Amino acid sequence: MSQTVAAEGHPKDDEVEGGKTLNYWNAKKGILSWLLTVDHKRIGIMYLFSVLTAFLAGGIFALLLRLKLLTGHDNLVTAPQYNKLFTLHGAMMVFLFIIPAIPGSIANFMLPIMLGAKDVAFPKLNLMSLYVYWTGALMALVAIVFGQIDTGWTFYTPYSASGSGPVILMTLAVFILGFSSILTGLNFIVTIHKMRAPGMTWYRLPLFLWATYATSLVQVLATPVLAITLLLLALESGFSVGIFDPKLGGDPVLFQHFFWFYSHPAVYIMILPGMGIMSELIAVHARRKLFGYKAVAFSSIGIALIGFLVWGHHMFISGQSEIATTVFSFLTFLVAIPSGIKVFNWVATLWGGSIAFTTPMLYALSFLFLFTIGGLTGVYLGMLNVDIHLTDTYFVVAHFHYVMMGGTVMAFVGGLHHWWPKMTGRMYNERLGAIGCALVFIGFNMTFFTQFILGSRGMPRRYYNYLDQFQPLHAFSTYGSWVIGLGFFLTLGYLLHSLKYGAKAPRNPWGGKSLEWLTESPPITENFHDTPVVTSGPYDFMGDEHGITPALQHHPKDDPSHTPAYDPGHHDPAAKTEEKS
Amino acid sequence: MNEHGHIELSTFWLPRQSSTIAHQVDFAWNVVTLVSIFFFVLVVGAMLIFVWRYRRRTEHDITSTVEHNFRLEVAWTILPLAICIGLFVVGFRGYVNASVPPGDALEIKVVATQWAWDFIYPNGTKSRNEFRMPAGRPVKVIMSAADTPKSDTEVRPAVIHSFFIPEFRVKQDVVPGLYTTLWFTAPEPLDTILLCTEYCGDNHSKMSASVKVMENAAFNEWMENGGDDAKGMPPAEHGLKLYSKYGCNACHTIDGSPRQAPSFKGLFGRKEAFNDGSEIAAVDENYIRESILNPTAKVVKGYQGIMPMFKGVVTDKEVDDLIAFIKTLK
Amino acid sequence: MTEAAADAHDGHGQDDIHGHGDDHHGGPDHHPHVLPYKTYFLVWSALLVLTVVTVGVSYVDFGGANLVIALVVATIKASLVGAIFMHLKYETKFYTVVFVSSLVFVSIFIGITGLDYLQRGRADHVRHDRVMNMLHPFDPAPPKAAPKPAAHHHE
Amino acid sequence: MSADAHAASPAVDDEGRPLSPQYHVAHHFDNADHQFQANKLGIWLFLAQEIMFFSGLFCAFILFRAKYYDAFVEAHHHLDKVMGGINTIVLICSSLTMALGVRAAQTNKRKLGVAMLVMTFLFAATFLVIKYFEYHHKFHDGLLPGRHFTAEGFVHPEANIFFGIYFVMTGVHGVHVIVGMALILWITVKMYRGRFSSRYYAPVEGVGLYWHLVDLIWIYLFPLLYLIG
Repeated sequence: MSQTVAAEGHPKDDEVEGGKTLNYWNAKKGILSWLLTVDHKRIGIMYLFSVLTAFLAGGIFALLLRLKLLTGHDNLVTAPQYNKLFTLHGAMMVFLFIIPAIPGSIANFMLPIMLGAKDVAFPKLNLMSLYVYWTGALMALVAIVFGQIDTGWTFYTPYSASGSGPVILMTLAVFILGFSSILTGLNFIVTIHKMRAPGMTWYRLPLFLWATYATSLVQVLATPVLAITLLLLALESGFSVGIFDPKLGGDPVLFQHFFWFYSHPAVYIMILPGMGIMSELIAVHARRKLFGYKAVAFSSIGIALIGFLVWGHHMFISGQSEIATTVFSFLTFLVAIPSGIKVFNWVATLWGGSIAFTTPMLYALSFLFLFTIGGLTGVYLGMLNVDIHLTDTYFVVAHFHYVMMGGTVMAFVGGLHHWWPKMTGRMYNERLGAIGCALVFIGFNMTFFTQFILGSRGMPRRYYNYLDQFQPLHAFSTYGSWVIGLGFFLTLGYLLHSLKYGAKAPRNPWGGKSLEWLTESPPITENFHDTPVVTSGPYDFMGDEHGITPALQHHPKDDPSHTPAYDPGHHDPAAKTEEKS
Repeated sequence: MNEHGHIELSTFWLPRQSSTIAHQVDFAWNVVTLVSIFFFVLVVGAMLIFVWRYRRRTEHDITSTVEHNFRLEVAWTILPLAICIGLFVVGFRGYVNASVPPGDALEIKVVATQWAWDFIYPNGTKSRNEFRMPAGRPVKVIMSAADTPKSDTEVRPAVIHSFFIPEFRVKQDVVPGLYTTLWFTAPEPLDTILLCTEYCGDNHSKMSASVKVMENAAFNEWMENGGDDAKGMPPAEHGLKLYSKYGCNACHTIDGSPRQAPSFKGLFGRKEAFNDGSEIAAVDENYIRESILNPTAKVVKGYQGIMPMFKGVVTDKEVDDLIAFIKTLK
Repeated sequence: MTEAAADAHDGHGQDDIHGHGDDHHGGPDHHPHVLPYKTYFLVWSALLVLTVVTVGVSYVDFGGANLVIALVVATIKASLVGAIFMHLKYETKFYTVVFVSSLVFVSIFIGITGLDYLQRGRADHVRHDRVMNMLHPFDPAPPKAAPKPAAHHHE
Repeated sequence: MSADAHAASPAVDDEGRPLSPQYHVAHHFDNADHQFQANKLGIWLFLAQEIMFFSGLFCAFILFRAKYYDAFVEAHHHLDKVMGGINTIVLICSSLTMALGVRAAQTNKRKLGVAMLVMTFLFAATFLVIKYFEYHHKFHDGLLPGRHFTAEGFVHPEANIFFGIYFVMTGVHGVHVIVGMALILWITVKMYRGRFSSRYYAPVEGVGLYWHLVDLIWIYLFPLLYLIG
């Protein structure tokens, strides 16, 4: 009855030391045991640390930018410094934070556990992609410190090609970061195909894994194009091979095609994992079977695939042909549908649920609110003639911040709270969590909704000096940025505090049903005492008290005699009696 | 801040409708805004109601196991799809109108450099950072980006700019090696501003031009006079005009505060040291003339030689007037 | 059981207790699928013949068809290598799916980019040929000795 | 283990002791077959990634060819069909030997396997040598990318774009050949030391697939660049 043992989770002898169970955190000691580990959980934690550092740096750049924009006159920094700042903010947030954030940290940690596997398919490759990421980050850092990189994160030629050394270094850094992303995606696809536990059918995958799968597909198929693009750019600025150089008959617009063929799918690399986390948060914290599982699952794949067809909507005014522009506009409207389906299904999942206002749920609700605005303003930009007025203005800036920050970052932080007890074995302070979320939510709307107004009134992006008439709105936006900053610093504070002083986390604080809630908090190195056998879906909240994890009805201390989620014991008389008691 | 003008607003959201296509854009804007409000209220409203109605009461709450509803799911797939296609059509029709200029449009050539707009009118008249056009007559601009001369032998390679007149609702990238076009008709005489919306380097945010829509007759007269409207203007005053016309103000302040270049305040007669080690005891007419026509010859210590060459751009008279203007800045 | 079939099977959400998701070739040990030498040498000689053919036809000018012919021959060769040397013919179909899907994305990439590239300036006829004079885009091309570009605007 | 009967001469460790079917099976895999299948899927995804990597270059080639057709036709006459053709044949042969090398691993024919891999390596080296002479010739004639294009007597100035693409494409492909040679060297040594058998030969299979892809890409490069221009 090994399954029962697994379910009840009696640790084996070799997993106990001095009375207390060994977990991935305390099993090995010393810095080397981290740097040389192949344990996906430890790698995930190191990724988490890295991306949060990048987020902090990028955030500080953002605060500086907003501070300068308090007025449209020369202040705080010079124009060249300002141009450098927004380039760094963009490049860091995109390449060092958002793209690796969820796949690298949360997915890396959770994916094998949710599958019921011991590790990802290629643990060494997993560690390698972390080191590749670090290498790229280091090169980017060098380029930033020693270089005048003011091209914006899009590296448009010919402006970027006229830049020398530092720009080449920066492009190579991003080139390397791209390979880290490719390796991670490849690893996850193979893991999801090959490492699923017995009984873990495709339709029993938690939707977070469907989203991760879709993301990985995009990472593997789109990122190489970025690689070759940046390689060509480096060759262009190094040896002027001429492919993008108008003087020699090359074509700058071709660079934009190359760049956006990756970078538009890349925005789905950024948002899809966030959507996946949303499905988990909503279902678990509403304790309700997710509405339209298959629709949500396949809309992820749909978004990933259609996402490859719409890159040209970044180029409506770039000088590309009117026919291409029209086609791209039409396809762009198609990609809106699957995102809409997801949103409707999430709302429908709230119907008839039992909604707890936990911090993760608050972030999920904020996501719904902000992502809806982000998505709808995307429709404005899909409309040909409206886009012509709005593109390259603050309207676009606001739009992608609503999607990327209101979407991905909200989901990321929400997911972080959701799985924090599992990752660290500690509970954080719920009240502070709620306050932090509220501050971020309010500050975010102050900062970026204002920018919709600025944009539609004609305020161009990437401006150091701006027309005086825009000053009041800019100032308001800046005040908002301070509120966001406050919210995030508070969050950082209580999360770090919880590491030492937080209450011990039970196995299943939220009453979740997917496999990760079956393991210890934090999990043991091998994730499960015995390979679990899956007999039910990830969101099978029965709708009766069986649906609620016993652990929750008792004191929050972990109690192995209770059979948490994913109860294989349903077929097992022994476990039945367990439940009755 | 910007001497080239500002943007008049018509509604809370959008600028004044100063071109004939503006109302089409605003119509599309209003349509999509209505759609957006509808869906936003639908989603967020439902969310809030459910969140309150189904808030957790006990740990034993019994939750729904309904996991799909075919009619509902088809509805919220087909309906948005239909609406989206409708929106596409609205946007597309406006776009077609904005793309195909009438045959009789007045052709004005636009050359964008770092960081100035040059306009070449049919009779060869040129103007810089000042876009003049006749009212009530379709105008077609043919644009391209050009190298910026630094000296007789050196250029700064051309980069991408973007031609944006918010009140006209028109925008188009200006790409090196490519000719791109736009057309628009401004029914009424008015003043507004043209902005660069594609990041083009240090002074991107200063790369604007005033837009002057004139009565047809006045425009033709102005064009015939070779764009010279400085007749009888005192030199120093004309110099002030040129100071902003040629975008000197992007780098040279007149209040003493240094930007990417030395301020003009007290420049005349000042002692300056140069990057090549040499120096001049007192700045005089000849030095200023040389610095305008061939800026990289002598670059003041501590600054980069980023100033474009104005040889062939400014006339001798204009140089004299600029010098007269600088002399007044004590 | 082929991988595709396994997915389909899993797809119906039945319990698939003999776990690890996709395919399971029974025993713990791996049994390779070995091809006879004959097959390899046949493919090899076919490839050589096709190479000679494609070089041969290149001496005849079929105008626009040149590209098509070259690509068709190349594709036949490629499929031979893929099917036999890379064992796609004998493996689970899923590898072929992966392989072909990447080609599909390549064609999307080239196709739609071409839609821009070859259609520019159709709605509005300007001289959408190259700008030959980068200093004065609307003047005729300058004499050979063009000014050399400065390294970077920051130095 | 019924498999013991199957394997003629199973893999051995340094002292020549046969290795069990579990040899080299990582802790998180059930068994050899499970691991083999996972590795293979990984390799195939990597190949897909490689194809996307080259797609950009093919895209640039096709579009510029359409735009500067005459220039490309003029320029491609300056490439050496014969050398290119020989290189194509060399790569095809190397593909054959590689395939046979994999087969040898599958059937526990160690010596044959080593021989085949060595031949593959030599073919690869030949390819690079020929390429070197081609490059040398181009450099000599000033048929170089972009700004460095100094060749005289061209009717169409855009020929420099053709050579830009030619050098980037063949250059990137050449780098892949070099990487391939390193990998071949690695598995040759392992095979020589008897690490592979019908039970465990994933690295040989993987390198083999990679090498065939390098050949595949050349199969397209050759006609596009050398034959039709």
